[in-house]
Amino acid sequence: MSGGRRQIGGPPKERRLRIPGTAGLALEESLVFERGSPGRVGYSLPETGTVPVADPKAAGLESHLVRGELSGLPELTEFDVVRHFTRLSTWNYSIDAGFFPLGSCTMKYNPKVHERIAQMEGFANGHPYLPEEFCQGALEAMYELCRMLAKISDLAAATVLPAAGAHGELTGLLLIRAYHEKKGRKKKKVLVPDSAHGTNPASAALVGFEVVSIPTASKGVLDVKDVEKALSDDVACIMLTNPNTLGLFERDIGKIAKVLDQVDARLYCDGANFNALMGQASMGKMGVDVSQINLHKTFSTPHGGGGPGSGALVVSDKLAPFLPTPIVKKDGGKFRLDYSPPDSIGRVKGFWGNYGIALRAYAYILTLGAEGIKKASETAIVNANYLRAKLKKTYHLPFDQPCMHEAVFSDKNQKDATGVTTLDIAKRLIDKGFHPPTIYFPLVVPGALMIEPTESETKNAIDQFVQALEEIDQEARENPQLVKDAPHLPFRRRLDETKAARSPKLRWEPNGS
Amino acid sequence: MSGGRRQIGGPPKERRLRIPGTAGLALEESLVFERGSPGRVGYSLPETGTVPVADPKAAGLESHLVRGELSGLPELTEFDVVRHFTRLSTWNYSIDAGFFPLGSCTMKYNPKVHERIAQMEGFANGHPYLPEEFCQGALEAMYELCRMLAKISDLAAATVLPAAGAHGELTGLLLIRAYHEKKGRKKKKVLVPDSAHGTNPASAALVGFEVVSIPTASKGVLDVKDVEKALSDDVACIMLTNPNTLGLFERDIGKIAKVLDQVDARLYCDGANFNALMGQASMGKMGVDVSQINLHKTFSTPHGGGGPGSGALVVSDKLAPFLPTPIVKKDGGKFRLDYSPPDSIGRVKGFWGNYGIALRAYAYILTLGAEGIKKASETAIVNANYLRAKLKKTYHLPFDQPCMHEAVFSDKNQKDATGVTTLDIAKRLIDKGFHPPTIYFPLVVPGALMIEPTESETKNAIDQFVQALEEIDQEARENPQLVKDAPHLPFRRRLDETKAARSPKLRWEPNGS
Amino acid sequence: MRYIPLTQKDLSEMLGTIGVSSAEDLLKQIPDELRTKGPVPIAPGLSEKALLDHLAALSRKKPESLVSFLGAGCYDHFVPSVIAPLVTRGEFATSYTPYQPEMAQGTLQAAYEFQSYVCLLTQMEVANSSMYDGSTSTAEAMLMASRVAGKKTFAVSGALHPEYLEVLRTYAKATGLHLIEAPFCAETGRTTGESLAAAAKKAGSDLAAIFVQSPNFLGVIEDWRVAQQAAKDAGALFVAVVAEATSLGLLSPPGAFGADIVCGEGQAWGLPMQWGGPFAGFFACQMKYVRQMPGRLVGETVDASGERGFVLTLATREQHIRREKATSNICTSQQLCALWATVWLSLFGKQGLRDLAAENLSRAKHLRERLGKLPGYKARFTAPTYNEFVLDCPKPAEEIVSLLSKKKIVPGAPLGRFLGKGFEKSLLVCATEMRSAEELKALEAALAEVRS
Amino acid sequence: MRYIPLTQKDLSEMLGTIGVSSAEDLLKQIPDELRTKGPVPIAPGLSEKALLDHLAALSRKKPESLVSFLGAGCYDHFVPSVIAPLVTRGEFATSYTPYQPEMAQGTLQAAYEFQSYVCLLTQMEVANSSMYDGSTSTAEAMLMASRVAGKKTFAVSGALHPEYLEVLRTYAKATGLHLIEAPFCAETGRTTGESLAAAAKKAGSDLAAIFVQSPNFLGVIEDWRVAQQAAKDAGALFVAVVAEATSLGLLSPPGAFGADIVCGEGQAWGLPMQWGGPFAGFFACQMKYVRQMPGRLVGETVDASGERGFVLTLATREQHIRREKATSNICTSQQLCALWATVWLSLFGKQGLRDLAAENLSRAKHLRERLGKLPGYKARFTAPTYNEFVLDCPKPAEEIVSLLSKKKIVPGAPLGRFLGKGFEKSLLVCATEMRSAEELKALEAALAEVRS
Ligand SMILES: Cc1ncc(COP(=O)(O)O)c(C=O)c1O
Ligand SMILES: Cc1ncc(COP(=O)(O)O)c(C=O)c1O
Repeated sequence: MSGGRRQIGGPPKERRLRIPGTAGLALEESLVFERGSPGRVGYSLPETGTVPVADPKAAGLESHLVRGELSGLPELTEFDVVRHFTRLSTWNYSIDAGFFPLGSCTMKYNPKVHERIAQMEGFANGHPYLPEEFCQGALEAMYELCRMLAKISDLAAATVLPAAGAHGELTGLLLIRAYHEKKGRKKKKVLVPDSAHGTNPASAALVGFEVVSIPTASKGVLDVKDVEKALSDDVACIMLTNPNTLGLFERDIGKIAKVLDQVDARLYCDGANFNALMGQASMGKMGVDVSQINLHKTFSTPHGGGGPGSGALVVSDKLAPFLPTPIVKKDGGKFRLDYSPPDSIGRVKGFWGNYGIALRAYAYILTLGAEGIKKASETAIVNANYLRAKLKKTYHLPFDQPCMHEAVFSDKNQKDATGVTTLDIAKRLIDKGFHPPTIYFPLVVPGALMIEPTESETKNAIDQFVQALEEIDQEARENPQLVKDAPHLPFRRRLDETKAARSPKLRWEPNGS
Repeated sequence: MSGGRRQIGGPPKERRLRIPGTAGLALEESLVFERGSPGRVGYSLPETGTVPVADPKAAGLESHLVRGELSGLPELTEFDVVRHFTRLSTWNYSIDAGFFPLGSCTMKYNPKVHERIAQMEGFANGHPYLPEEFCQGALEAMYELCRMLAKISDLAAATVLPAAGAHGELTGLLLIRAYHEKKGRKKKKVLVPDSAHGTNPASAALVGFEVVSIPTASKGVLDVKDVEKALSDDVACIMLTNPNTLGLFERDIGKIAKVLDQVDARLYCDGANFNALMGQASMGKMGVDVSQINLHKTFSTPHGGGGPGSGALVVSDKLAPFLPTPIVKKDGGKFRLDYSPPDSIGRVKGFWGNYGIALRAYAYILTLGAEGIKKASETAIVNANYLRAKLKKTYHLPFDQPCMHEAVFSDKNQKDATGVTTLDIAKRLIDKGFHPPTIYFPLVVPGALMIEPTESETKNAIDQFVQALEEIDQEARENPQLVKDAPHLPFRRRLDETKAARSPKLRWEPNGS
Repeated sequence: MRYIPLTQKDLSEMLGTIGVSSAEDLLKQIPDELRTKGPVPIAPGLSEKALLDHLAALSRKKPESLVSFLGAGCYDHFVPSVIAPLVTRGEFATSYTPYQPEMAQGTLQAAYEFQSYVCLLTQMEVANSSMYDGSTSTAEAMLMASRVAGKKTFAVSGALHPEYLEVLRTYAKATGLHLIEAPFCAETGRTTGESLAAAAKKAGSDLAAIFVQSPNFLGVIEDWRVAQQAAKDAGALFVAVVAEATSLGLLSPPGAFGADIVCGEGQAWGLPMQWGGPFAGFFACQMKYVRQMPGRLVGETVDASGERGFVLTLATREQHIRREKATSNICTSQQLCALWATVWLSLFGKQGLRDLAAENLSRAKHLRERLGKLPGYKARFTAPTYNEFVLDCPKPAEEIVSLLSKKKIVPGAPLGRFLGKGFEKSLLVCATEMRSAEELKALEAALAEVRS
Repeated sequence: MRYIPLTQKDLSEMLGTIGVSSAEDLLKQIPDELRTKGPVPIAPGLSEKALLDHLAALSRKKPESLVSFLGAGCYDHFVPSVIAPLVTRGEFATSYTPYQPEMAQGTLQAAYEFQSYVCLLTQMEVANSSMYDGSTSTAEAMLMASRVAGKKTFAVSGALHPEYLEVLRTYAKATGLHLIEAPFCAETGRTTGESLAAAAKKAGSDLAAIFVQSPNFLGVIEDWRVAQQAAKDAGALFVAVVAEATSLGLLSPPGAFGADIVCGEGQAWGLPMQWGGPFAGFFACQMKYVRQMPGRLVGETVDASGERGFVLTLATREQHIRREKATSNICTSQQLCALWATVWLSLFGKQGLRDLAAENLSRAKHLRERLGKLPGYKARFTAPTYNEFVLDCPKPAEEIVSLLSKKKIVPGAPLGRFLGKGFEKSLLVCATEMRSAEELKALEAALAEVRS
């Protein structure tokens, strides 16, 4: 097969697979504020003139409250807008375009049918304060989703109100606090392993807990002894990610739950990596009290370049009474929202959460069904282990053992020998046509490359990706500068992040720039 | 403003405007047949198993009529398919992405709302043989569209059955033939100006007419005298493009119609360029008997990379009785299809023509309304003349006079001085981020560059385009090889068309390639 | 106007550059007596909401809850939701015919894939990148066969889709060709060898080709071998017509029986019915005829760097090069519809096409058996069918349709309009994979009910 | 399974490379006692058609013909059809948070544009790239104001959206902050200077900030100058809340009155109501507080060739760098919703925002006057309103709602649930540009009819 002659640096002599990255034409585009011309319009208002246009001042509004000209806003036609955002979009890489193995992000296929469903009139145009009789369809979907999430995790109940994973963490911690308060206790500490995602300590601190860090043991997982060591009456809970951010199953989790029970500390499980567990392991049996499940990861809702997501919570019966409002209930075939359950922590977000996202997850679960759920997690695990087995020949694998849904490598082999770092490798992957993995996380692995292929990817895609990384290793040895100067191909070369932080320019100014 | 540092050949020293073309990352993708793996599925069948699966042989089918394995067909997941076609799409340039001044093609903005309308259930899922009571909405749209097309052209009636411009031409010629036959005549000749689009002589020949070519006079339009010269009793009609393919209004058209009348020859007007006329000139007053109006040009339906289109016909009352079947009628508030009007030429296409395309055109006309129609044609004319006035300083303009919706230049200035040809200029425009104009057409201008900006483009876009052409002129003088080797930036460089034609490979083969 | 960018300021600058004082000056090119005076006599423009409200109201005149058993050349197959977002991407939908291949490799490769799919499914050597629809594709086959054979008469099965026949007649009349109909067998519904031979005989030495469609308009699967033999015996070309393209998933392809040309309609490959269009006509033939083919052809080549790429090729057949000597006048065709079908075919693939066709055959067979047993009703023809069949009813079919309309069931197409005398009580009933077991039962019950 | 590519052949090759004999071997990492035994207790997977049928049935439970006058934080504005095809392009929808800026310039530039729009419309110096929604944005404003001021008590207008207030209470309780409500004036519906001053006084020296929303939950336009003055007098920060973002097209921006923080909900910028989410919260403040801001910030920079480009910046505020010392725990936010709003704002632009706001104000004013004149009904508050207002009815509002439901009219939100005693007969009625003159009349007639 012919091999990407137009790749900077050239293809290796005997390339077995064709790597996607090559050179192409891109189109420049200004800021939207730099486009347009006074008098252009891109909108139409329905039925103007049917009601007399009120002068706001005549309507009783004080003149200092009436706005002057909206200076700085652009004036564009609809076509201007189409072309502007079409061009912008072409500067993005996406799952639809290629392999996107960001570790811990579960970039799986986002079925297009979900977008069609979300655009159905009864979902797109529903108002959360409609009389209950008109909400039956929307509530049924929410109710059923909660029911299925509880079933899949093997816990007692669920809510889909939190807006994202971190919001779910915060909400989960409030449930734990409420649980303790109900028992008249004010516990202060939360145990957080050093491999945890940044949102874990941040969420704990946000709601006023003191964070106690626990080290990752030599096998890459938590040792129940280290938990015991940190335990005291003042511990409200542990926040344990399972599988953890090294892609490993926390084997001691059951034991940890029991140990915690001794001081009535609860087990918060960061469920961002639930894709590896669904259908395979029971959170109930693990002793989990609450876990946020990122619907925008495991349940395939599109990540949208940074949200919206949904940080659904599944909870044990211990914590169920404290779930946030409103709670969807089914009474004699009718669905309703309970706005004031007695022990609830109250409201954590407006209306019904990110309903449109929950809806997509509902559709996804209905499509997968019992078998699909199991097949998805199993495939994700096979894919990750296949990648692990192939790549460890070239890249350093700090914890050399079977993994769950992802594997964490490091730049040790390359850095020592050639000076090429994880950042360089990541940037060079861009030239090869791949999104880089998550880098420099988890912090416990210096120069980490955290790779999660998900079940959506084919063997062939993984083979290509591994080959690309092998080529980069080769390049690092033969021509390290090529790698250090990467990326060469995309619309923009390596961006100066230091400059951005040092003299922040965070907005367009009418008379600036 | 900073200037496209990554353009091959580099930007000129004092670039006034930023030209869009620059280098970017592209992704390779194999043929769909080279993807996939046995056992993968991308489909789901509804309710399988509810009806016993019949063995075709048991169902009485002779075994030689039952197909064996479908060898060669791919097996893919839905995600495979998404990624495949997403990547393919990124290799295309489009109106949504940038300026697309193909002359005679009227590449105007295609409003997105039309796609939403076409997807409405009652339009997407309508079957043409439904009982009339269920067709009322669909027929109303068709009826109203025909009515408005007739009004806008100032003729008697319209049909939207032909599938494209060329199909409209063919149908129009059949009307003319039927008209003459009704009068007991068998006329053999069709007059076609030498500047006509290739479909004109091809359509005439297809239905058995003899094509008589008429030269373009020195002012770029037809001279009534040349028509008179070619006239005889045997002439069935003339096919006159107005505005013609040089972008000029055929001033003598009224006179020509009168001259033709002397032998009862009819006036076919190729209305592909109707965008320049709508709301400005009356086909009725011109004496037009029939004209195809490419809805996929003037009325903004997306061109789709080569169709589907719709070659609606507008006709005078002389030709109306011969229109093809079915004909939409309104009787006492109810709409119906007439399948057997007595003098009809019969059917030219299955069902109701390209209904979905006609529907989009209907929506477009409703949106523009009386004022919008006029404003669109006027703006198209201003844009073309502005481009003409600016560009003629650098490029040779064979007919130097005000134009209608497009202007035709040539490579004379460049070719003589530098050897750089129209083809080279076109290819170099790709590097600058623009779609090239129509080239080497019309044939009456050697090395033609036929440029139609349409009303959708802004002054700024035209300024950028003119500047790009000026830069190319400069490059041709300073570094002609740079232009001759263009394009440099897109995913594929200049393609070998000779090889393709000499040893045609027109399909993928299971065991070939 | 939200689609037009010209502002007052731009306008005056631009007029200055042009050297005129108003846009009206530019319009002086048009003789005054030809100008449109005053406003165009249509309504003022609508806001987008008013537009959507109006069109939604029209759309709703077809009740969403209709259960339809219509087929007859336009089939209700499941359309996976993933297709529309891909095909309507601006890159595909808002590009032109790929005259500049370096900027259109997406369209070109997809067209090449469509050509390849058509070849694989029909088992033919070459296919073009789309035709207007099945009817015009069949007409182009007639024109091409006439060119290839140098003859002017055609023996055409009477079980061709009546609208295809009408289009053939229109084109034949215009081009001086002659059609001789070979009637189908009143018992089996097939076009027999005898019938074809008799028609061929009538044509005599001017016979260019024989046209047979399978499944034919009656839903009956024809025997390609019979058509092949008849053509061979008569020394004519064999043109096979396929109006229900999903049938190729289960039925032997005409290419396996020596067809010279295979033409037809690709709508069944997942294109929404859209009141009958736009669809994707297809056209395939043997390689030796390639230079006589109508329509656009995409071929493989290499670029200046030696990379594989695709271009429009063999353009010397076409109108823009050959003008009056072209093989066809086609320019704009149905590329986006062909792309739609290509995506659909890629989703279904090898196994899906098979499964889908089996499901269609099974549902229609089941329904045919059930309805045929209803008192007063009878399946009219005996030969095997694919996904539709002719049902004779105890009452005029038009009457049955209007009775069932009240229940929002459309039981099929009344055949009187198409086939005339003797078919006034016949319905053409189609059951694709879309008709659920429940709906099949509902039809059965409704037909039983209206019997009396 | 149409989403999962693994085939038997691939699987066995891959297991071979891994060096295990079955996938089950890999699952041995999980202690046996924690495994899910047997199938997951949910239904088997659905075909796409069955899925669509099911969800369409649920969707239809909300009648399409409903005419609703609900607002109250979730507004029915016209959504131009052009937005969805742009925003749902895979490039935008299926990309991740832009951690690799060279592959995400599209998302980044659009986010920068969103930040700029928020700044322009609120007249603030800096804005982030989105928050979960208006309620959590307001809660984050409280947390930030506490950090900036080093204090823990807040004077909050009682006319804030009740759900925002609830979220504030949840967060305040968790973080040890205190809220003091400043009641609105029973006559005008505004939060008076006296009321704010009284609340501030209660807080004493621990007062961190004053929160006022305009238009407030009663639809009433507050006087920013009063809030500004109250904050100044109390030495507190001034936090302005905007829940109906289109109002900024006509109303003076809080930034013009020295607001320290402006937070709110961008749903009104063209986001579909979607039963209340996902929406686009926004958050703006003065530049001097930038390092205390929550959420993601996009900044301009240059690439290695000197070209302008955009990156996520000032990440040292964030959880992934600062962990427990971060300014907020936000990671995934609502980027695609912010993009949606950005496209909407670009379509409407300078003139459109103005016209739209004028139309909203006018329709609601007209309706308020008409309904206020109906016997038994009365507009409750006297201060000027934007696009909604409180209407006192002759009967319990819940009863009116259920009577009008039969006519498929939803006259507004009954306020008893939100504001308690004294509001049982009050409706919050909203009339955006979407409510036609005919619909306004229908509401008037229906209300008149149910009076008795
Ligand atoms: C392990 C882990 N926990 C928590 C989160 C936070 O989820 P979100 O980004 O939805 O707030 C993430 C996501 O990046 C994660 O990977
Ligand atoms: C002047 C002219 N006539 C006729 C046609 C043929 O129209 P169509 O491509 O729709 O068949 C074209 C389109 O290219 C044209 O430009």
